[in-house]
Amino acid sequence: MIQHLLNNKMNKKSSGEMHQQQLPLAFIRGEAYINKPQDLFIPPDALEVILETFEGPLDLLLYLIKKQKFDILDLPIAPITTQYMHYVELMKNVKLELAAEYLVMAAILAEIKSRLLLPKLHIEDEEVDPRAELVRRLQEYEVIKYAALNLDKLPRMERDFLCVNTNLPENIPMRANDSDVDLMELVSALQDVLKRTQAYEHHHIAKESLSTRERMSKILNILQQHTDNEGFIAFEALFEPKEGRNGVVVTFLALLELLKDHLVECIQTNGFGRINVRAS
Amino acid sequence: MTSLSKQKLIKLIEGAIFASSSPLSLMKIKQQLLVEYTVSHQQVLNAIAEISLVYKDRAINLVEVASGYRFQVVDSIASDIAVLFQEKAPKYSRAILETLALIAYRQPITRGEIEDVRGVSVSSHLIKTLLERDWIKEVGHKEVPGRPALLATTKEFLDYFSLKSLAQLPQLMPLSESSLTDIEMQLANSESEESTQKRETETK
Amino acid sequence: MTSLSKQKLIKLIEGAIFASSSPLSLMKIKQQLLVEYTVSHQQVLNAIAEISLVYKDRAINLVEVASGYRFQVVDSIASDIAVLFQEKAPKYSRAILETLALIAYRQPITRGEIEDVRGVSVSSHLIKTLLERDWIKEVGHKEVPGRPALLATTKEFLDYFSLKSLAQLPQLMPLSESSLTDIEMQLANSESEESTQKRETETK
Repeated sequence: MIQHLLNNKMNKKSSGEMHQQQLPLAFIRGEAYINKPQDLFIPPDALEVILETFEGPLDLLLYLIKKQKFDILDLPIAPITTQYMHYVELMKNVKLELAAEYLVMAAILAEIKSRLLLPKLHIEDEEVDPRAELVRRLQEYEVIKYAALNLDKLPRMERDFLCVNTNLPENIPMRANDSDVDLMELVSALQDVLKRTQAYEHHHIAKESLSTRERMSKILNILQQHTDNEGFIAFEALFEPKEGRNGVVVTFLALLELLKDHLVECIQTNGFGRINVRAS
Repeated sequence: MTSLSKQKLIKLIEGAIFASSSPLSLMKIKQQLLVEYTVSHQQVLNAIAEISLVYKDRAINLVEVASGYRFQVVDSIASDIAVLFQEKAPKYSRAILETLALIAYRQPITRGEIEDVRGVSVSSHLIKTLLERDWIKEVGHKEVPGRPALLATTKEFLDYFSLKSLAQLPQLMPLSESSLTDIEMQLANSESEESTQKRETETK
Repeated sequence: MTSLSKQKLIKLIEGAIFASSSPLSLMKIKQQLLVEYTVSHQQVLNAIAEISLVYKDRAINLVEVASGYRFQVVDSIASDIAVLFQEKAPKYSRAILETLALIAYRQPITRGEIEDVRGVSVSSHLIKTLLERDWIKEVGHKEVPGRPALLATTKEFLDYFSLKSLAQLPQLMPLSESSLTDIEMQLANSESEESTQKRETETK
């Protein structure tokens, strides 16, 4: 009964042929390789070509419907299945992943066919015609397929238009944009180091005065910049009376530390004479 | 804040668009280039319009794309000039174009949804290529099992195709032009006939 | 071989110089761009001269450099435009921060000493980054084999962190047996009599 109805539809469908002829088919690059596939039959030696030419089972099915008037409303199920199984065997050696996708399509087609062959009474109310779902998918794919072709036709940088490339003069220094550092990042960085190292180092770490260390740098800096008099500078000149007692002590401690590390040398040519300091 | 002569304003904007390797946005012009000057939005637009006019008949044109303004060699001589550059523009496969089209027209979309429409799997390599070209980006995750990434196109994609917005993408093919319309109609007809039949059977 | 109107010739050469990412040589103009046209050497030179004239007072000028012709943003606005191309620098690595922190809190210090504390080697590149940033400087050499440079922080370092002196560096959270203690306490301790004792402890 269904078969009968469908056959009628098929006859009516021939009126749509004119429309189909007008469809653009330029996308089929591998057409020469596919000699009149009346159904889903693909010559085995053309298999690889087809895998490259079609973007998948939907693309292949679209092609067959348009070009060969392959009728999904009346699927020749047995030969399709046989052929598909044959391809899948062949594809295993080429691209297993793709083979699986084509196999899924074959399964869908087979399912559609089998459902159509079932007596009508077994079709439940809410059940959609399986062919409708396939047609919906094919249409959705078709839309995207042409959208992709149109996208390819859009003017495109490099291929269709060139962008202008102008340099700044070479002597213009690019202002280097330096990374930002937060002071607390510095603190946490040091704490990390200390945490890492305290396990084996805490016995050796003596209490150090930060101000002494700073003063050591400052003294070295003064001595470095002082190039007169063979680099010697008067001992007294290193002290800043206005810093008060604490400042003097810190400077003195710093000098002692520097002497210990042989970073500076002190020279006193005669007893109670002038003490000169220079970087060693 | 200092004011700026019209001439100097035009010079600054023109020079900045020339020197910029990617399209220069209005925001960048106002907030970075002209940050130290008192210039109104309208003054900037007027200056751009005037620059555009100056280059109207020259070898290059000022064009506006998604992320801003840039100069382009005019189409009429582009192919003559292309001979100077040995490198051929890359050709993109249908797989890439179809995937890109799906992302462009159906964004945000997951890889799985792309695969559903195309009927084939989409390789990670392909997605990576599009990500590396800066044509697509992940804009979030779909709240379904596996939380797949949602993909969308970028401004760079629009720039590359000289588009100002997604609305300028070519229209999708109307369904009426689909080669499957006949089949769909037949199906619809057969369904209605079937359902009539069915009702008849039921009433029996 | 076809002839070329003066207008078209100018357009082609102008467009080609614009599109080229490197300076365009006369030879390339004649032997590649214009290979299909009958154009004399003088005509090409005239065209270039005319292009040069057109851009004389614009934001960009045509300049001839060793390898050919190119457009260049004019000097007078170049520094204004350069502000657009500051790249956002990446955040400093942990290694840089730890090194900087050690130099700040333990100065003067040698690279070897920093390596000892951090337990990993400190690259020259890292030290160079800090030197170039003007945050650290060499203040001398330690009299040990190899005379390694002693590193200390600079005034610029203090300025950047809005500190008047290193004494304003934040105190570290008390770590057991930490080497760094309260500066105030240190200063208090360094009263005359105690200082001798303290030095003894320190040098032990």
